[in-house]
Amino acid sequence: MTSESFVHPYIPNTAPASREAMLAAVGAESVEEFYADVPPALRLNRPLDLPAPLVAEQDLARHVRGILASNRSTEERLSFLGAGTYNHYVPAVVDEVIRRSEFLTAYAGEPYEDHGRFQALFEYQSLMAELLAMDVVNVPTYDGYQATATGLAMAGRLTGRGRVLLVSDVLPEKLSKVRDYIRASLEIETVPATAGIADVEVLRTLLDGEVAAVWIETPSATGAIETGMPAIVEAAHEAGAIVVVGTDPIGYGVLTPPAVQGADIVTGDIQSLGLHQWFGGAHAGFIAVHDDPRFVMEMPSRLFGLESTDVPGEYGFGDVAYERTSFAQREEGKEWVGTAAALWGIASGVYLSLMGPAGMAELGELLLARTRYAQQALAALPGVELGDSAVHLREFTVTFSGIRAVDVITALRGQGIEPGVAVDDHTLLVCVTEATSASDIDRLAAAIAGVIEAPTSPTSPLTKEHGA
Amino acid sequence: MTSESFVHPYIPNTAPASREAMLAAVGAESVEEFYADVPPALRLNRPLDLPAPLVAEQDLARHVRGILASNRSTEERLSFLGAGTYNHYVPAVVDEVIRRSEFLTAYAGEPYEDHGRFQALFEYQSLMAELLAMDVVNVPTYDGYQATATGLAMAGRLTGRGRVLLVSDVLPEKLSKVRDYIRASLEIETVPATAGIADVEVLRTLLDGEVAAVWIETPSATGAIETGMPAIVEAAHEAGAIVVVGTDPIGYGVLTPPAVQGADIVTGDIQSLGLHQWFGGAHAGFIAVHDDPRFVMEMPSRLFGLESTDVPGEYGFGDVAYERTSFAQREEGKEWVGTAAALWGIASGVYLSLMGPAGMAELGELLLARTRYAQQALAALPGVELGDSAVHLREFTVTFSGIRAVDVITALRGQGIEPGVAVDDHTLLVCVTEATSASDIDRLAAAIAGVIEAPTSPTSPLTKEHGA
Amino acid sequence: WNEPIIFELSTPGERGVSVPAVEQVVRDAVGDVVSALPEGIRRPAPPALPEIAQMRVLKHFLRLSQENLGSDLNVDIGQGTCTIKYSPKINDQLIEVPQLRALHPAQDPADTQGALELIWRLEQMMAEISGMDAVSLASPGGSAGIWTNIAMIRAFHESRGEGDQRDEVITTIFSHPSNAAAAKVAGYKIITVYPDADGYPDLEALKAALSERTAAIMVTNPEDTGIYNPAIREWVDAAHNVGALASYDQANAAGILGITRARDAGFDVCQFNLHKTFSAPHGSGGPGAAANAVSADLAPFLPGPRVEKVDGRFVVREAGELSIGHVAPAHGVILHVVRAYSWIMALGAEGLLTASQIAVLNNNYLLKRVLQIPGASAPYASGRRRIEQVRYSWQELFEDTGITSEEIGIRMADYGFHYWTSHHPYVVPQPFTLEPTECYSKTEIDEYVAALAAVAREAREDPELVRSAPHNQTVHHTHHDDLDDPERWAVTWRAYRRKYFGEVPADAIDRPVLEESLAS
Amino acid sequence: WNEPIIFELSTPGERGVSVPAVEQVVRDAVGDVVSALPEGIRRPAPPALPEIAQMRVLKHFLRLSQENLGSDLNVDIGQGTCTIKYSPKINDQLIEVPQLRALHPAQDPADTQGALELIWRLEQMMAEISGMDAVSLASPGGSAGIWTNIAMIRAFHESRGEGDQRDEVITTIFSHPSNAAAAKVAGYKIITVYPDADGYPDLEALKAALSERTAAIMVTNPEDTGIYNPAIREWVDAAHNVGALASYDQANAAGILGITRARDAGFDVCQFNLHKTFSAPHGSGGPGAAANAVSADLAPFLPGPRVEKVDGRFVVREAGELSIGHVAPAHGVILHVVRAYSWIMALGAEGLLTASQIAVLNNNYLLKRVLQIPGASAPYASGRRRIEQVRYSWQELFEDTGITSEEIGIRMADYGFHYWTSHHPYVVPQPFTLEPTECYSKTEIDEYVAALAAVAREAREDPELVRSAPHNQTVHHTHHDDLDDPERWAVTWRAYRRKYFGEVPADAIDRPVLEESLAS
Repeated sequence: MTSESFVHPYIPNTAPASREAMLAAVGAESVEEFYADVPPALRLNRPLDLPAPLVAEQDLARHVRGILASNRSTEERLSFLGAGTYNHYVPAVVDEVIRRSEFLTAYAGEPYEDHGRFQALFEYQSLMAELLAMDVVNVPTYDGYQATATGLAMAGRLTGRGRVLLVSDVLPEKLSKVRDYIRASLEIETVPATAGIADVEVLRTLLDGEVAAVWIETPSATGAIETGMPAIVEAAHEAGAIVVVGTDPIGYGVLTPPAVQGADIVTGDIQSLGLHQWFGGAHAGFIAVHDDPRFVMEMPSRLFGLESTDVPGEYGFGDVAYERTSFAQREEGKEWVGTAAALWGIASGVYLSLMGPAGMAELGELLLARTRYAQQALAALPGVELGDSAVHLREFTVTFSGIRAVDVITALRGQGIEPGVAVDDHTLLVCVTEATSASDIDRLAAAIAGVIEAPTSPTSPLTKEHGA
Repeated sequence: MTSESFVHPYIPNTAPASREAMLAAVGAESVEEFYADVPPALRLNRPLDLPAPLVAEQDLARHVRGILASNRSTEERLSFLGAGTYNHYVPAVVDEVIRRSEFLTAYAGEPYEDHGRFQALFEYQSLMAELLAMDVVNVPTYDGYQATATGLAMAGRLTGRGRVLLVSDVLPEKLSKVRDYIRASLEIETVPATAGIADVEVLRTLLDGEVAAVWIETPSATGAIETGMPAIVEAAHEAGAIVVVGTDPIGYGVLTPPAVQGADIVTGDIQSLGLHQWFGGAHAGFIAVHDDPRFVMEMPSRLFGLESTDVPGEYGFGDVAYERTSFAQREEGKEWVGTAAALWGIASGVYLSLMGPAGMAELGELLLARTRYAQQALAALPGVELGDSAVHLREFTVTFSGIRAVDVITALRGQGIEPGVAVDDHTLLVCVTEATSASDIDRLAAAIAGVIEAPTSPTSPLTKEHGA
Repeated sequence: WNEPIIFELSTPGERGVSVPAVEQVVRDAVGDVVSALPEGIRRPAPPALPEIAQMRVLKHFLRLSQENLGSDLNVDIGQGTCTIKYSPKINDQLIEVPQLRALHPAQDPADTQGALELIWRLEQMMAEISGMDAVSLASPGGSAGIWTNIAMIRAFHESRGEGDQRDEVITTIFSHPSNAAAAKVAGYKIITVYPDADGYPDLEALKAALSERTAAIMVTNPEDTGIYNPAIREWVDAAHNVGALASYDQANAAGILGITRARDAGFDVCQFNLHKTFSAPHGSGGPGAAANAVSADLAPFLPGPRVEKVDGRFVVREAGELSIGHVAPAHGVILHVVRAYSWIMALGAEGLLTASQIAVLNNNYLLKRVLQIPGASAPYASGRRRIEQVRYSWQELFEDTGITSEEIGIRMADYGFHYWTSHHPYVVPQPFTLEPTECYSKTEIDEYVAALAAVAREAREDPELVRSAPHNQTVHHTHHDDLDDPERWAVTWRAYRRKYFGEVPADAIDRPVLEESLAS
Repeated sequence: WNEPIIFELSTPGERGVSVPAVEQVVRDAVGDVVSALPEGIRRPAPPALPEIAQMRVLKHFLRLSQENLGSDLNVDIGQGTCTIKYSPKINDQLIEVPQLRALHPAQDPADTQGALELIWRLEQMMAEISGMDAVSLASPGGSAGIWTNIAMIRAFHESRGEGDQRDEVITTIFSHPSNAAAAKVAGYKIITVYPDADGYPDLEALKAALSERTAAIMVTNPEDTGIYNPAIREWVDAAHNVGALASYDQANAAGILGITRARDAGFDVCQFNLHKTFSAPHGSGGPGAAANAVSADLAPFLPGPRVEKVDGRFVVREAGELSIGHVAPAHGVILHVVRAYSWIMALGAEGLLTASQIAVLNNNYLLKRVLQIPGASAPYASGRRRIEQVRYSWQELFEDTGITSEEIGIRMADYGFHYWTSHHPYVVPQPFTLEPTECYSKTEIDEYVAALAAVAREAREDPELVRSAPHNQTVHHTHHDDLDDPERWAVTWRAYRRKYFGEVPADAIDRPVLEESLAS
């Protein structure tokens, strides 16, 4: 037992009198008795080798803040970084709601004492459902990686087939996760994109009775919007394959949602909808399906549903089809479910409630317009070409003919600009959001122009032709 | 009327349909009708000349954060600044409680729906009462300036006399406020302090039947603790004068509170008890008296009291002796009362609840010890003397024999240190708290030593003698 | 919850937060400083604060918070005269940065340029909004701002040698009581003008009261009735005619921003409440903040310190000799300065005007709806429009049922609403004052009126139900008698334990009695 | 409150937040991008989201929050197996800075040194706490961490050519179900070992199940019964003897930190839950975070990216060829990394040990008290001590009264407490699981037990009162039948409006049916 004098604010019963009273009540000489089942050979019997503690809160705060102070955030840098984590504005009300103790520290209360949590998550599901034009949305899973992996696994279970045809560019990290997650039952084959989007002709040649799912990413890893979805859906369905879409819902104020274009399972990440960047640590995944019990019963996540109560007109909430889950069925349940990302679902619900139809429509237009503006501004530079001719939302690639992408990045970092993510030697993935204004984009273009000019001849810039 | 298209998130009824429906309901053509009583000659009839608005929250946030980014806080500087605003640590729980919407946006609700606010402020009063060893403490007034001014005004009303004898060093800004506030009825005469504390002998010679109050500041403006209070009290009471103390309660975990030494009215500021520095903008004042109705009935502030309810054993709360106040009596009430600083009272209540007896005792000892340590460290420097020989808590002065205080300040600011406040040409007021560690104090001493050496001879420091 | 008093949660030995230990190097240098304290200065035992672990302290105050109705959770229309607006959450977040929170007023101004700039900018804005020449943001509340007004007026007259001569201040009964009370503290005799039969401020009564002894008129406009004084210019002129100053309490300005300005009506000085009209939150009753705006003649009397812009940098200057000095520490309530600035910037000129117009539209809509409730009336200015609020009366309902306005207000709490009951002086019988501001939607106003109508109906059909309210609040009907009896009032837990249980605190002392001087 | 569903608050034309307009320079350059969208890509009408002004949105969600019981407001002893600790508020404040919130994982590592350092430091700490050689913090939840465990195990065996041979995983019935479920997704057959008569994991049963087909044992210890497997070393050795790996679900580690370590018992891999054992808040059900700790043999299989310290700087490396790859975006849930780091730093080695000891003391005290309630029992290991929790049974009370454990749990809510009712599989009849952790005081434990005892008494004296609960909650007894019937379940508002009111959304579509493939 540690010393009697160790009294800690987090541990009430370190108060010596309380400790003694409890030991007396249970008739134990010391806490050691409670560890009778831990064999002596397994006992550590020495203090853990950890840094000296900072018990006074002010010392702890100074220490941690001191470490964090060495970070320079995207508020201090002009950032065009995306690639799965996006710098969208988070309204203050969103943060206000999710930092409430009642939501932040709740967990698995019953529908009675946790009515508010159930309703908030039901509302999240419902708001997402409107954005996606689908009737069933889950309580969030971990992230868009997990959501798409599960969407494909659902397709595998629904069809009993073993092939997945991936027709879009996907983030390598996402592909890594998805592939490893589903490889016990499904093999992913890649159908290379052409001009940024799916090659439907090639797809048709690969479809057969063993294809469980066609996997579309839109916007793709390069920000390209899949404009051929109806044809893909038709071909897939003809082969009995399920169309699984991975997406970011940020554009659906102006863009037609996949469900309306025929997609069967729509998955993705909601970090864009009210979550800060958090170093890539605040993601949540959604899985949306039509209200078809065959699909619903394959979802592993919890689903909160509206129900009646003893009082007419009153809304109650509870778990829909709980017996699907691994909580109930262990390995016989659908995949597995655990503590995932409910708080981020509440955040996105607040976000969509604030944005409303007009906000989402205006934001979608702003993103489309600025993306196009940035494409034009960069493509106008000598030695810079757009990666493809697709319609892009938020992200796009440019290729440099005379310089390496990493050199552009290094040079611009020296000016406080993060110009984007290098996807290969000469290709840069650039992201614009509502946080990057037209003048920010102009600054980016000017800075890249400076880099391009430097290594050749600073007085005679190259001339070039480029398409609009 | 402004344009129909001006829809603002803060103003729900800018929604055109709502606006029209309401105009129709009241039978008005336009909002102009409601201003019929405002004469045309007084109408502005042009837009206010204000900066272009930033309606999108993200634009506003970027703008304001941009301005604030030019500040460098005391987290980035090593600060020994006090002089009325102190850098004490504020536990996270304090901020958590006072930023709750329920407290932050409440106002003047009734004891029923605002039971929690009444109880929290009753508890603040009660916790302060223990710290001060007095039975009556008010809902906070604006700040310590106002509290002491009112304390003296109460003494004037209680005695019907016109003289106030100030026996301590007081902050010039505070004296300015107090003097102007009470000068319609009370004149302040200063009895110069000796060795930092009251000169009781001189005081005795000045006391007579016209003295309403003897005003003691402890810790004084230089941080000196008044050790002669019993003698002052005895002399004052003998003359029928009331002893009014202005104080900072931070030390009363280890120091005897003024009431126990005989003070009649104890006033002061609670910024030290759980409030951040906030550029000097987060102060609140307390006025404490014994439970003597003559004193209580002279208090202008609200007093929340505990009362019974229809349910035996249940606590209710309400305003004690409300009819005293200017709310009730206008100019016949006691001075005046308005929206002052209730939230800061709640903050201090949380602070004292967290600190408890042990925390306040340990903090008091830490402050005393570090103050003494800093005195020793600075007085050890050549050409530096302590301002006086009194016992000091948190603040003390040093005098420089060969250099101006402002030059020390300028030089140390260049090193990221705020060494204190210049109180005259050669005197510096230095403040240490739990935020300034021993090594911080060492750094201060070394930096001052460097300045002292520089103007004379960098290779041959002056030798000096000084008392402990 | 039935949450205990914090002292009841104490368990000996528990700690809520830890304090750093005295460093060994310090202890070695200074020894035992506590034992070394002079005789009588060392407290014999620590104060009898409770001992509670951190989570339980947090839980206690979170539970208390839930027993409270902030305007964020309520439809706070009933807080008439108080201008309960939406305090945007972004503004709270903007201030919650070390760059403000951990700023000290004595720091190098080079390190506080951002704070000084925001003060300067808001002063410029308030000058434009008021039409005045100079502004101070130093006053830490609305009534504090009124005090600053009268302190400046007093200094002004004294500077002209008229300090002794001018010893009267005139106000109106529907102006905020702090105007009368603050002027009284400043040494003035108070003359209160009552309205004419129509509820309008009585110009003839004013003229009768004015004289060379008048230091100032101090009026609110629109008054707490929501009536704008159409002769306000004549009031100011009449005051000026006798050499008096005119002070404008702009606490009720929420309906007239961008419509009409204090200086345009001739006022010499005015104050706005940043925590009402400019959206800063009310904080359970403060902190507040005021902007004092004055004409050029009064500018030298403004409190210090002053922020000035010199060559693009912001500098702090002590106020000049004529200044009334400091009215509070430092520069005033910087938190509210930033909030008010941010609110104005979010709206702009068109937005401020729209906010005023919608506040007035909401109020007149509410007036229409309330007057449809049998038993409710709006005395004065009958059939006319109001600005941003109305003082109503339940006199008719009271005569019919015996139910008072206060009882109705308490019963409203059972519907999740309330109105506050302090409407001193009770010139309007059975009063209640409603102010919807621009921040509540038509739906919310309708909800509020529906509850009012329901309670009025209950008063007629089941008066005991109303009289015995509240029925579903945290606490039950309280016994206010306890609070006015010195033998029974208990302002603190220790007083309660002493009076009701005879527990004498360890640090209780016998106080020397001052009978002689107090008897006078 | 009886707060409406958010869609019911919509008023056409209201706005909750404004979006910046497209700059004129952009519009001039790109034209109307929306109209220019290709055929079929432009959404015909905006989504049918509600239109609500900002304050009303805020109010809605604040009211919902108040209809919720976070552990900050509750005595959350009833959330057994979930380790509800105090999540210190300072830790929440430490993360709420732009230096974390606005950090992007692809930034120049020179700009993210602070974040990388905290990851690195916590990995070091978790290595010491587990005794393991390498740690990854990438897994975004406890079950996700279990998945990472089995994914690494699978990769390990594949790397040795035994991937096909080893197709079975063994777990115990009182281990968390995600161990079985995740292994199943990874392609394994699951063998579940039941306890012996005394409730201890049955070593003989394990040995019977082990073979060269076994890939791993995946066990929790102590199990959800609070019983520590005294033969855990023998379990691990037995697994190793057949070439299988041993995976330790440390979800129940809150009573053994500093007492015994995973590696000391021979385990190859384990995971801790940062949101339980290390105090990060549960967030209404996530985000969570796990620390996966492994032996040197398994280190090459850890997910990427990896943070390494090189010459005093922190660098990010992609994981090597053997790695299972990425299990989530970037570095995992940095918020919880900082919180867990801060919590450990606030306690230190002595504090962690004390936290474990007090958690165990609290639990055994609670056990003593609960067993004094007639009708309550603690099956298994009778008369012995438990570690940090106990799975109890109301079987005796049920037999006496017909009242189920679920009914008692719901009635507890009327006392301001609850316990959760998911204790699949129902091996223990009428189960309830209590875990007091180190964060509740004796007084709070006593309050909880008193409520339990009161409800048990009610079950005997007034069973209908219990059966018809809840009686004073936000919502009344709900009809769970709705939720299991595809014709009646309503997972979204649009589904509800469609099913119950026949409202077909404007953007509803007829979905092509996939009968052929789905029929299979």
